[in-house]
Amino acid sequence: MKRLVFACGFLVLVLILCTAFAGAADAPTPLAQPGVAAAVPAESGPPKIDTGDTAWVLASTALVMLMTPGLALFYGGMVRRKNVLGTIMHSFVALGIITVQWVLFGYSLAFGPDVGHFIGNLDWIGLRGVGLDPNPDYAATIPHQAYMIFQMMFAIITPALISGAIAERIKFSAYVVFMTLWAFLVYDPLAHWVWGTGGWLKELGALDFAGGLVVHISSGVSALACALVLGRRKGYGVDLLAPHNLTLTVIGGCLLWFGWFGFNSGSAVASGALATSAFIVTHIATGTAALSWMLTEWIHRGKPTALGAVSGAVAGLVAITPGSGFVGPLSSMIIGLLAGVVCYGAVNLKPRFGYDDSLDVVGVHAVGGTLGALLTGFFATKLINSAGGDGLFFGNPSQVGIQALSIVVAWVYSFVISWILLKILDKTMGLRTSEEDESLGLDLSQHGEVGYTF
Amino acid sequence: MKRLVFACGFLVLVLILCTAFAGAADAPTPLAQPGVAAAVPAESGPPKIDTGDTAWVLASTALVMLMTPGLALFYGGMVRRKNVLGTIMHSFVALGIITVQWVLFGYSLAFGPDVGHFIGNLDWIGLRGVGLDPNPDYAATIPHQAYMIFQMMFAIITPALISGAIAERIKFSAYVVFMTLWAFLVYDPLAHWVWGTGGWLKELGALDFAGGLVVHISSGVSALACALVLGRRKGYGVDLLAPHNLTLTVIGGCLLWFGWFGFNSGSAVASGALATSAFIVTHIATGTAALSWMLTEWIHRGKPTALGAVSGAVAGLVAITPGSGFVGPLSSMIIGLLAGVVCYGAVNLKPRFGYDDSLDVVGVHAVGGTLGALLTGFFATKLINSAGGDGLFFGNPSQVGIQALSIVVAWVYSFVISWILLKILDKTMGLRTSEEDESLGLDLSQHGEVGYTF
Amino acid sequence: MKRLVFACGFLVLVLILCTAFAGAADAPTPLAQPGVAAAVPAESGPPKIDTGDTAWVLASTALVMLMTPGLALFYGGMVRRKNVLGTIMHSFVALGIITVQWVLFGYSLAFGPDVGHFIGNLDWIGLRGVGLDPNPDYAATIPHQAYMIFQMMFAIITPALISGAIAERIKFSAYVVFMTLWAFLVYDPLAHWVWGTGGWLKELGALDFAGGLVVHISSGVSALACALVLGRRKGYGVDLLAPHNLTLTVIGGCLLWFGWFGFNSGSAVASGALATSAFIVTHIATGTAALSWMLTEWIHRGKPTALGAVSGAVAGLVAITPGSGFVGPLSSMIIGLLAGVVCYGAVNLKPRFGYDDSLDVVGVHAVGGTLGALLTGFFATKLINSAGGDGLFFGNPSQVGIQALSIVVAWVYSFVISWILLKILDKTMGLRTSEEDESLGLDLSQHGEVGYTF
Amino acid sequence: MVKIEAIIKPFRLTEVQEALVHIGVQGMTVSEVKGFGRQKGHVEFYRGAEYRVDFVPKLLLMVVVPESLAEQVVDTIQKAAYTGKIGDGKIFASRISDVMRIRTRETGPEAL
Amino acid sequence: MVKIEAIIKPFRLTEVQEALVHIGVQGMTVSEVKGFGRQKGHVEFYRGAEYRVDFVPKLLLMVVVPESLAEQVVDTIQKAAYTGKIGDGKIFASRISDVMRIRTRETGPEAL
Amino acid sequence: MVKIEAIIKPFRLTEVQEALVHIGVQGMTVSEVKGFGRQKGHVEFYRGAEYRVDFVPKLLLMVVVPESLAEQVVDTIQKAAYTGKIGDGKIFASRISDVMRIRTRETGPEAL
Ligand SMILES: Nc1ncnc2c1ncn2[C@@H]1O[C@H](COP(=O)(O)OP(=O)(O)O)[C@@H](O)[C@H]1O
Ligand SMILES: Nc1ncnc2c1ncn2[C@@H]1O[C@H](COP(=O)(O)OP(=O)(O)O)[C@@H](O)[C@H]1O
Ligand SMILES: Nc1ncnc2c1ncn2[C@@H]1O[C@H](COP(=O)(O)OP(=O)(O)O)[C@@H](O)[C@H]1O
Repeated sequence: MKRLVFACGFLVLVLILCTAFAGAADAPTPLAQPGVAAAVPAESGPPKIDTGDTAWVLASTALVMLMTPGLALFYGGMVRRKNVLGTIMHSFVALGIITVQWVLFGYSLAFGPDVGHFIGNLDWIGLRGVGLDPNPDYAATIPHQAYMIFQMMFAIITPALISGAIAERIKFSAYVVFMTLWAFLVYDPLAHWVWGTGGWLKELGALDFAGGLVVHISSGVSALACALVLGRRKGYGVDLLAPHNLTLTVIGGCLLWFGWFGFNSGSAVASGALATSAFIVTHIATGTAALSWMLTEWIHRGKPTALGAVSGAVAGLVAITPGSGFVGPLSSMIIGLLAGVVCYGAVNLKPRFGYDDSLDVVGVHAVGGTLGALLTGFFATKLINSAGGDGLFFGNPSQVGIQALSIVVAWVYSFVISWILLKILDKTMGLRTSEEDESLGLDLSQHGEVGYTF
Repeated sequence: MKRLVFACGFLVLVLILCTAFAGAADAPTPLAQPGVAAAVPAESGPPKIDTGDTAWVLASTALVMLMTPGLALFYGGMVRRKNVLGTIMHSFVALGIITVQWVLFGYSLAFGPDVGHFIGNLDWIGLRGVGLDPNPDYAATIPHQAYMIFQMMFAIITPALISGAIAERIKFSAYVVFMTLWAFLVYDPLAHWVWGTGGWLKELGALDFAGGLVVHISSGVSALACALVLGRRKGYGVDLLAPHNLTLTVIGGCLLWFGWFGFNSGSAVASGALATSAFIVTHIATGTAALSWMLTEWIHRGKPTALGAVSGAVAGLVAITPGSGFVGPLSSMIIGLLAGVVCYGAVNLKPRFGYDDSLDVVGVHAVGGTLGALLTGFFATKLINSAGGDGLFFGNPSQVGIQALSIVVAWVYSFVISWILLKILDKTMGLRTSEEDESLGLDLSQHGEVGYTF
Repeated sequence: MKRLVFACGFLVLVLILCTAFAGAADAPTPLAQPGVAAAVPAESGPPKIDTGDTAWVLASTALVMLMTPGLALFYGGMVRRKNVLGTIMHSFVALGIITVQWVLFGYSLAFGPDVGHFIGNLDWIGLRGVGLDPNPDYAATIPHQAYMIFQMMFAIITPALISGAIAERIKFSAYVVFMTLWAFLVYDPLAHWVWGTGGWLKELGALDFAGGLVVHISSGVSALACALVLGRRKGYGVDLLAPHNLTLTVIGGCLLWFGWFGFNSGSAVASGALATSAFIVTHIATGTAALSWMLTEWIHRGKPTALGAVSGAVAGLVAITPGSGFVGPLSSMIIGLLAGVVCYGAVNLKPRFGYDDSLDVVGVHAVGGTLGALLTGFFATKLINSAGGDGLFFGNPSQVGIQALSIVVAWVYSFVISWILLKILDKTMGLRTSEEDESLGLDLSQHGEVGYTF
Repeated sequence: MVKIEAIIKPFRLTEVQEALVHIGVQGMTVSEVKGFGRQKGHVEFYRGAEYRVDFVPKLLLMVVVPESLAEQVVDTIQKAAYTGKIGDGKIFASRISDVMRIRTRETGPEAL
Repeated sequence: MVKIEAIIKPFRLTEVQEALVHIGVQGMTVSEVKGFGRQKGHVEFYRGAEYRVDFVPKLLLMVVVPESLAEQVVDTIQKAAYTGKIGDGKIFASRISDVMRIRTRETGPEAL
Repeated sequence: MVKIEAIIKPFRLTEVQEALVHIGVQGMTVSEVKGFGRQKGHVEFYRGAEYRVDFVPKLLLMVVVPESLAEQVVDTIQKAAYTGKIGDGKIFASRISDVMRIRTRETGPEAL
């Protein structure tokens, strides 16, 4: 306990120093006018596809696609051996379900022509009208379909993230239904509010470059609802519920890191200065957070773990996501530093609350996403992205308020809808496997196969 | 059985509905003139390298390279523990052998100046004359060497695909010889016919954007020959020949999916609209096929498996490959839907035929490739690729005939040559390991090492 | 023994033949003027960011990032089960430590304004002045920050490479301190000499496209110092110190190969002809080296191993690195061929010397890097890169001298500094774990966790 | 001395171990085994193939105790391993003629 | 009762199990072991290093049966496990003094 | 004949095996087990959770030898497995009533 206090005190100090430094140092960075501005060529005429921009967005899309399998492995390694395939399936199936949902309805609901600032209409269902010419509302220099598929990958990984909270005990059929409905009811509206043309949070000025609100808060908070509604795993607090294969978790974690370059930097939907800036802050925050989680753990428990270092990296990735197109390198270092410490703390406090968020989706994604979205309100600067906004440290305190408001909105909306949805499913089809199936493991009981036959 | 019939009936229905929809929906997609047309700049003068196009082709090449290790893991996980390294080597060694073969001879034979519409000549052996200026015959905006190396990766993975049929029982030395000769006798000619300037199938108008004929039918059908000539594994039908490590298979399957974006989208040999279109149909077909295999299995057997979902994804990737540069998003969804069902069916019928195609190369690649090549004849449209062709649903029924003919040609040619080659090798050096070596496992008997020392 | 002699004899023969061929064949390759020349647009005015170039450099950066986790797995699979996480951490922690070090100090020391041809000054600490406009000294068409982060990935993987020599016995705390100091004392100066504007080896004309001296010799030679200072593992030469999970090693090795495309081709810091050339020679050398190691082993020991094939690939990647932007495809084939044979030999001679370089960093990186740096002096040609130089086979024998000199400098400098550093750490904090901790394994003793709970 | 070998369901180990420690047993050895018996196995699917797996995972517990304690140990294991469902396992007892502690060369009951 | 322990080649398990079931044995327990004996091991190579591995994978089958059945069981195992090549394994028989079925507390032969 | 079962520390296997071969033992069987005893286990951390693991990895060596050799074998194992630290393990000896070599149907000592 003493150690924890010490650690925290130490870090607050570091924070203060860094903050001062950051304000000073990031400012003079010589900057072109990158971002959306740069993406719209000065010359008039119809928007033209840029091969470099398209190359980067396609590469980014492939990278983001890889994150979902990465997540499957990251989570898969952390459960017990008998649940490894079931857990992998929780992520993998999103690649099937959401791909179809997105093409048929999701993209239209999230990004289609606005209805009352709340949702997209159905003009674009089945990708009608979503062609190969650019849609300058979203990205002026790449085919509209490229933007659509890039966004699809976000829609895929988000519900998969939730699955860490329901690991080792959910019925596969219930999970599939939950995911499908969740995409319609939570993800698509939220994405519209924040990113869709006409979305009300966007118009309010909420800054969420690559998905702190839309991806991490939505999934992390829904995970909380899941953990509460589902209840704890059999043997929680008694048996050894240790990860069965941390090498798998490391592989998955690294694919996440790798893919996240596409997630954040690709969110510039163009190559060039803004993509570069998002890329470097992503990496800096991540490396720093891996280190800071590891060091906090070292101080607090006496040993730095590999799982901790990888978890720290993920926490850093989560925390930098909302601000990745708005903050400078030293700011990102501070965000990473805090992400490692704060998420470590959150994960360690979990046992006090008693819910079984098996793979710490709340501690990492809800907390990390909230932290990142909030810090964006402090560290954002138009020097990095003229189409973005300034944060408190760059003279605009109101941004903190806007960020806080959108965080609250995202929390409340995600929690309430998820909770209702889960309750209904629980009453109707039942969420949990039978006790027997749970102790047999998801692999055999839900899928009729085993991970390893050594 | 009843369930199977039901499942099929249901899917035929879905198909019909979708088809109608697809014809209607994909058409109005607003389209630039992408593809080859776009790749040749209007201004005259020598062709100029485009940095964006080159970036995408290089990235794609790296992605396709990764597919071969991906395949190694995909297959490696499905065999028994004692054969894991041997099986990995079957793919990995292709990276060595075919790299050398391609540089010294293969590229010249496949893409070099035409000899009688049948084969390339030897002008380009050792890459003589294959320089850094573009070769407008193949790709006008990237260095000729970039095209060469992109194509090399296809030549590498194709023979590796075959190895699934001979798993757990082939002599490594025989395999190495087989692969080398197969590259000369089957792959290089076939690639020339379909893709080489002057190739007779190309001139006939066969559509094969990224290798349904050249890659999947050739390997899948050769795999059939292998399974027939080699005979079954010891213990087939008696022992538990279950996959030893499905997490490895999942990792491999996901790397395949990831890499396949390069395979199909990179086949535009440029960045931009056509690459984008190929990218999205690839993803849509794959996600849909993963889902449809899983659902068919769920209906048919009562449980959806992880191996099934991943296999479905691979089936979808295979099936969309030939049409990836020619069809629209909803068409690709139908192709994926069918791929999942049809390949699932094919794999389930295997036991009736009695040959031991250990890892289902025939059911996935021969069947999936054939399905895809045929459906290209239905769904292709010049709205997507003006340099391509129209299929039956877009008013050109003759394309189906051309596709059917090229499929037959690819089947017959691959089967006959492979079968003769295998018979000769069997008589001379012997194809199979001794019984003792087979029961010891390939890892120890062929390579003197073991996969795991837990 | 006889076999070894035979094998070597045979290869010398092959070499001579190939050399003749290479000189003849690579020359007439039709060539634009690629490379740095092409990167500086003819028109005057401030340097402009090229989207294609930036896309390729960002993609390359992501690829190089992935190499460090790849290395973690590559090494992790080769140790005993009880050390797998500890070994993974040796690489992974570099992503944290060096990221922070590089942003705060490293980049400035290595690439900042020159001080006496020896080191960069502190102008750029905390990335002050490292903005989004291009820095034409290093890369005229991409944001300066893109160049900075690309270089960061090199600084990260280099110290991680060393960890193969100290596997299974180093104290984590000592390792962390060593890595941090090594970055300041060895990597940053060496990078400045070879790549920094004003660096003395650069001005001397040393050719090191992607890091034969800076990355592989520096790490490989420091690894030698580590092995000598640390002493052998308990049980060395007695117990079965066999790899515990070669599938992990294969995964890692393949990620290395994949990522290395970014390492070498990205070192063109632009897309286009030079990047393409570097890409293809990288692949050709690697495939050839995988094959040549495997064949040498087959001849020498009677069996080709998977570990051998993957090791050969890594040896090839190492050897082509320094010359990757300077040599042609056939030359790269010869470099690969030699790399496989020579590194195989080096690894096999290790037991004679008695030091325990556990995972063969010396045999692969020091020897392979030296071989590659030397051969660059033979095979380099301005036909490939007008901004490079000609080697002996292209009429400039003095290049061999320059290369030899820089090799000696890199060896001596790396060895001496590392050795002193290690000795000091050994005396002060102690380098090795206790005997008990070593036999318990690093995972439990240093990190309090285990890799697998099967 | 008596060697007691108990085949139990894996998830009962903690209970059994604690119960044994509670009655004074100081050591035991466990191995992972596969059991065949009345308890049914399961079916696995891999693409087209369907496999019946008859063996189910069990733990084999081995405890050597002085004659005097044997009955109580059997009783304790039975109680702690009991779930009432098929497959709970068996307990076998057999005679051990000699014991030696490697560290001390002690023999007989004090070696346990 | 008699405990029969048989060390067999792994790939003979199915035959042995079926043969035992055929003569009325209702339960058995199997563990994976490594055997050292006349059968040679193998050599493994890892880069420069060469390791002799003397232990070969075997299965250890344990079946407890009433005295009356013991001989037949030994005979059945021997026949089913037989390949005629070195390393076929051994069968050991020893006395068990007590058996208990955990689920029912039955003891003696009916507990098997 | 006598069955000698020894629980030893894993890293002593080579020594024990060599020592046994040296005194003429021709076969043995080894399995990986987990031991609970005086030797403490360890603690593992996984994010917020802390687990005490009481079982430590051990090897269980089984050697069946003729009565005459039993004492020497026990002695040899003890010497070779000895490190002097807690957790060195135990050696148990018990009687075997019958042995059969599967390959030859030989029984008794010559079957070993
Ligand atoms: N005759 C036997 N010899 C050895 N082990 C046995 C025997 N019978 C049962 N077992 C072991 O006991 C376990 C439980 O037996 P089973 O018949 O499934 O249920 P129950 O213990 O309830 O009768 C089996 O899985 C097997 O490991
Ligand atoms: N004395 C022994 N005690 C215990 N196990 C033995 C003994 N001798 C042999 N074994 C086991 O029996 C197996 C087969 O013995 P081996 O000597 O290789 O062939 P065979 O059974 O044909 O004589 C060995 O691998 C080992 O597991
Ligand atoms: N009564 C027992 N029955 C069976 N195995 C035992 C018994 N006591 C100890 N063991 C085994 O012996 C090992 C060593 O015992 P331990 O008490 O730790 O140290 P020591 O052998 O030095 O007394 C244990 O890990 C366990 O496997």
